[in-house]
Amino acid sequence: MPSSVPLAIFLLPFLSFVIISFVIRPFLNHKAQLSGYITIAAIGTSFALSLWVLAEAMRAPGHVLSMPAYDWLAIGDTVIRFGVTVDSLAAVMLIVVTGISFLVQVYSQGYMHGDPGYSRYFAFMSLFTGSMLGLVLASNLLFLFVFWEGVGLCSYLLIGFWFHRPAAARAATKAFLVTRIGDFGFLVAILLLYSKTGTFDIGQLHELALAGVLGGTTLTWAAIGIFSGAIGKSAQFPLHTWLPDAMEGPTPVSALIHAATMVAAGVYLVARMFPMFASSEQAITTVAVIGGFTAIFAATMGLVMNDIKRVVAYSTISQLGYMMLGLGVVGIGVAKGAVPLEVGLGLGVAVGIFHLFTHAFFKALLFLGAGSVNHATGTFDLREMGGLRKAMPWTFATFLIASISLVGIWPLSGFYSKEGILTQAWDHQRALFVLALLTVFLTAFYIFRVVFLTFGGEYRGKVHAHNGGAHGPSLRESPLVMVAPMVVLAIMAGVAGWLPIGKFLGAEAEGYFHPFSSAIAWISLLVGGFGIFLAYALYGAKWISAELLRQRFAPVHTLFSRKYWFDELYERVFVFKVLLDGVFALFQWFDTHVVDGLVNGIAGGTVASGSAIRRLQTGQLQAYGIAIFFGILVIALCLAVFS
Amino acid sequence: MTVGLEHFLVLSAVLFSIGLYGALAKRNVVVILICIEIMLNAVNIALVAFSRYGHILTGQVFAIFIMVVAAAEVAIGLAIIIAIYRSRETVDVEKTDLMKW
Amino acid sequence: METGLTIAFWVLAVVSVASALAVVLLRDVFRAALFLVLCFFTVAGIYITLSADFLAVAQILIYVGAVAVLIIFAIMLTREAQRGSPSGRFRLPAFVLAVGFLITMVLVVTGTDWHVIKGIPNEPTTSSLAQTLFNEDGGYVLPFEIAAALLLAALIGAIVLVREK
Amino acid sequence: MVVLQQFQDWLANYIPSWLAYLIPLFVAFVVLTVFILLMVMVFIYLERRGVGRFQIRRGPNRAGPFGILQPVADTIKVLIKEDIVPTSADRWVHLLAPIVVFVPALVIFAVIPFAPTAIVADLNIGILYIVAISSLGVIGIFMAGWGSGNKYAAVSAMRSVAQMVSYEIPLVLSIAGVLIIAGSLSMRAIVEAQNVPFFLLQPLGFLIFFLAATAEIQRSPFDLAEAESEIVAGYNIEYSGIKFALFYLAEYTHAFAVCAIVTALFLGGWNGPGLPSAIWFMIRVLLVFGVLLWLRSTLPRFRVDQLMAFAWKGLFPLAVINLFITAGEMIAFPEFPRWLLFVNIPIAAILIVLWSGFFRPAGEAVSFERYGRGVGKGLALTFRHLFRPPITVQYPEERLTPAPRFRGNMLVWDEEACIACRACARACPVSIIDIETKKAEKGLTVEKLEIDFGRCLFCGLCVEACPKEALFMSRDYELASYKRGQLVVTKEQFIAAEKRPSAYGYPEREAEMPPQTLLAPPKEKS
Repeated sequence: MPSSVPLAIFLLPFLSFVIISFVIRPFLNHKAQLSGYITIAAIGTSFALSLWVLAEAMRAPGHVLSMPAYDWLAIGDTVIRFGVTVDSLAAVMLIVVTGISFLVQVYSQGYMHGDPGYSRYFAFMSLFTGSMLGLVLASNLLFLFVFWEGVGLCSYLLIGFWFHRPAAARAATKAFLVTRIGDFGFLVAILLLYSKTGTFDIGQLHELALAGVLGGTTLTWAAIGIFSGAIGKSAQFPLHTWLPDAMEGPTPVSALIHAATMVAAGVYLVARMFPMFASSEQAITTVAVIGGFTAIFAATMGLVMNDIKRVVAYSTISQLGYMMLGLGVVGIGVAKGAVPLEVGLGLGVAVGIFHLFTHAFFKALLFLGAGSVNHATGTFDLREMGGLRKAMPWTFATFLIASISLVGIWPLSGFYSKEGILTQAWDHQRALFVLALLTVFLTAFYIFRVVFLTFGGEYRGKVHAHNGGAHGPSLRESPLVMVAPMVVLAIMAGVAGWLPIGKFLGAEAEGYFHPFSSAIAWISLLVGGFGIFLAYALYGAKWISAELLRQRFAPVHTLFSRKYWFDELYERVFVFKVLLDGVFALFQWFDTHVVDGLVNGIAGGTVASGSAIRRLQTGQLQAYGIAIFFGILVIALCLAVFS
Repeated sequence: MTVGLEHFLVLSAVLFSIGLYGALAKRNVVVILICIEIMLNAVNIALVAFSRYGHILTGQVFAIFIMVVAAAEVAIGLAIIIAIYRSRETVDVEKTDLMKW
Repeated sequence: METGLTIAFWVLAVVSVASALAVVLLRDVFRAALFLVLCFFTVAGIYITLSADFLAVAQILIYVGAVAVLIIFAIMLTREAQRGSPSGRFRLPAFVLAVGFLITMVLVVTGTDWHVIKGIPNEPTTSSLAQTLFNEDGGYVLPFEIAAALLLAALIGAIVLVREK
Repeated sequence: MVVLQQFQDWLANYIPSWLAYLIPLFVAFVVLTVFILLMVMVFIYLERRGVGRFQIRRGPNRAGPFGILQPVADTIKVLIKEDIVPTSADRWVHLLAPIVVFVPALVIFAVIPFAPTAIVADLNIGILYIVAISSLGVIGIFMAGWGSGNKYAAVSAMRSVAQMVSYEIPLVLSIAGVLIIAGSLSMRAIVEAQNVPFFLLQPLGFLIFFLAATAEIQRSPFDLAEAESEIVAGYNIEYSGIKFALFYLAEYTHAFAVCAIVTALFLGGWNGPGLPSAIWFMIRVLLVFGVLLWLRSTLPRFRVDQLMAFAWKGLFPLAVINLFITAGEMIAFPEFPRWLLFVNIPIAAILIVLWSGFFRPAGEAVSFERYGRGVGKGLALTFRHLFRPPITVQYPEERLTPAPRFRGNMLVWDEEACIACRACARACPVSIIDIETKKAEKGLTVEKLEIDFGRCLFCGLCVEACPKEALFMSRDYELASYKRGQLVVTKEQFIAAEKRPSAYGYPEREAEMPPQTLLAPPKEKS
């Protein structure tokens, strides 16, 4: 395989961005549909190339393809090289990113049809996908960070795509700022690593970490710093607050963010740096604990949300927690020595990323389904839906498959990946296993609550079937461009678990990805089934009044529905009290008195001296000429006298 | 008395000084520009004289470049003068003194 | 031949200095410009006595044919010729300065021991000048191109400045 | 020039070397000047006769056989005219201007190679010298325009200077093509380089040079500076006498110079079999001048904006393209083989056709119908005229017979038929007929008749009013006198006058009239 192929994979979307931005938008804006086609062509080609890369990586020994690196920047003796890493992890991520992105772009053709910012949308989408692909392929922390920030920027642009809506603008800013807090830790960690090792190269860093050269507190802090970046990007507790608000963007954007690009970046980062994490027990324990806690924490909030996209969003946070948990528990095993290093490194990545892989399909599907529902009803509010299974059979079927897969019911894909995490948690950290199991129950409950409220029962909304014609929502199945990607995703969500992805990723250990190898699978199924049953009891058959339940547990419900008051905590306490009244007030005092005083003093002095000297500027050209030549004469005389 | 390098240099100096006086003392901008041209010519004489008595052509090359720059300077200078004349109806340097404090 | 050159030099020198003085001292701007033409012309003659034939022709072509014409155009367009060109308020300092410059330069010129190579340099200079300008290694090709760009810029700039809105 | 060199060497034995150098030069200058002035006279004669022939006129033919002494007569006339200096003129500038115009035109000839040995100074920068010197004339025109203290003169000077400066650029650029091929600036080397005349190798350059040079010397159709209808006569409006003669001379000297330069640069100079080289050169010069005459007598004058547009948008870009093409060909074929003429001529044709597409002289696209065929037809017509007998008559020996109903300049009065009714005097709208009558045996007779033809309208109302056939319009058309008073014709003069009545007012008499003679024979209807 030529070495240009991986480069082409991530450069094609950039090219598409450039073409749309600099050719289509300025000159061919009346043919906006071109930008959609260009984006689809670019990402489709990237997808095809990714398949090629995957095939090559499967054949290669150790699933690693060596790629040349190019000198990018030389500062003194330091040469920063730009290279790509193509190993099993990158190959799988490429498939996920390009595949999901491709389907989302196809879906967007329908969803964004007629939007005035059509070209802009696809330009950003191209940039978004390209940045994510660059992030996946980068072999060097510096470039990874560049693309990391690129992803952050695009998420800002896309969440705030409808920037004329105040809510969207606020959500975009919030997403940008919150993730920036994590990125700060990441940047500090990169600089820390560079100052200690003198390299940005990920491979070298891993070798140094595994060899013990890089260790102790430095390694722990560096790993935690990197993890803080991942916390921000992957919306882990306590920086999870931006993700639900990010629903303000167009739904396909949410699908892309949640399934393939933005939030996956955090998990990918931990997986990419896994050998480093596994070398520090404190760091990996942090990962596992935060992951586990986030999983259940987000799930509880998902229970009570009335907005279909928000439920799915909290589900994403929860599932991301799962992935972190999967990475973390294997890492704990490795750090404690319970799992041999050479097995553990592959296993950790396999557990985490396999779930990311399967999750990508069903989560994208859930969002596209939600978008499809919105397309028909014009709302995301669960209370105004119901009975849509008749109007939208395809959407219903695919959404159902995604939900079952999310819960982890055999034989759908979620089952396989989730079982791996649960098994590892049982093996290495029992307490976290309990949390995870509880989360399974909660997951089953909240997602089927959505299913029953949306598709079951009678329609409660205001939109009538076939009322709107071409414009406005009407209770109809979405167009083919929207349904077709959903069907494809549904198939993938069904069968993704059967693919030997885990093995390919490095879970070589015997007996691991065999379903039902222990009782845990049965327990998980049982718990999940109970959750579904409960949801049916409350919302499907209505044996128990949900309203009664809510009143009985009013404080808890309030707690959940107000999202544990985290937004208020951050806003009221942190932002207003600590920052505005404390630190910033101090800064302001310093600014007004010391800095401004200095500046004003200098300015005042300049003004005073200027007003004194300005009399010399007569505006008389010849006066200046005389001064110039007089100066020359004086210089010449000085030369004559002193030499 | 044969003519030597000094003669040409002194001639150059005289022309330069005349041009300098004119450039600093005259009030009409066009005349000032004319005087600057005289100064440039004086410099060219010196350069060509050096070229002649040093048997090296670099002086002439420089003179050519000075001519080119002088041509450009005159074109722009006169354009500016005409632009000023259009807006202020004068070409007197002592009256065009807006560029002060 | 030598005598001829000497006579030519003195004639040209006197005429050029006289015409330069006339430029500076005359009040009639148009006549000043005509004396400028004369000055340019004599300078071209001085170039010939300096064996710079190409430069002499270039001097006439550029200064007389272009610069002087432009200046006369400007004089006609500004219609200030009748008002003349009186001396300004800096007449005295300018005079002192010019005389100071003259004395300094003459002292320097006469006080320096110049290294003069005997003999008359090769004529014609056209082709050797061209070779100096454009020789393969380290000629003046880049300055030449820059000068061309400068001329173009000046041309466009002048048009833009003077064009009626 | 070998002769010059020998003369100088010989003189150097007797007098100081610098004098020995200058005196032969001076002699050569005088000889050359005389020759040029003679040639200019020839040119003036040719121009006057030639343009006449192109226009089927006779041209000057009275001073000497075929009028060849006409230039001499002109010269004498202009020399003895009064020299007028306007009061508003700047006297010195006014005086010097014709000299500044004339001298450069003269000194151009220092480097013109009339023959291999007949060059006053074969400067190695010859062509550059010509370009430089010819740019001096501009100053003279400025001086004339400004120094005359006349608005028309100033406007004309501005016009012609703008024109000359503009056309100098394509001129020099088209010369550059020749210089690339010849590889030298020396006029002699350029002529010697022409195995094939350069107008074949440089067809586009030749055309550009020819047109630009025509504009440089301000000949028709580029003679805006002296557009009589607009600015009276140009920058020399305030000149008369010998100063005007100098301008006039300078004009023809310039024309001669341009013809010589075209000959030297493009037409192969003195090269030619049989005849002496100088003769060959002069033949070519006269041919080029003939073409100038031909153009002058055919084409109308440019409008001022068209003139500038033609220089900057038409000739200048083409000259640049021509320079590029020539330089490229020189790089590709350093020998510049002859067969390139078969490349360059089509290239020139294509470029001209293509470029004319960008050019909108009168606000509309250039059409072949008007600017190709139209101009061609015009040129062909004037060329045919050259071989036709002149249609003008040798007046006053020959005269034209006017139309039968011609209303001539003097009335014919038949005193026998007149009944002194005074109807004519009453009919006259301007009351110029002064008639007094007295009683006779039968009716009335005319006592006094005076008609002031200085005020006559030639309306013919008096003839129409006459009840008898006593008053006729005349067939004469000469009405000139030294005093206005002589135009008042009295009764006696009427009686004494030769009676050549016209048929105006008497249709029945038309048949008796001699047939009208026409300048141009009527077109035969086919």
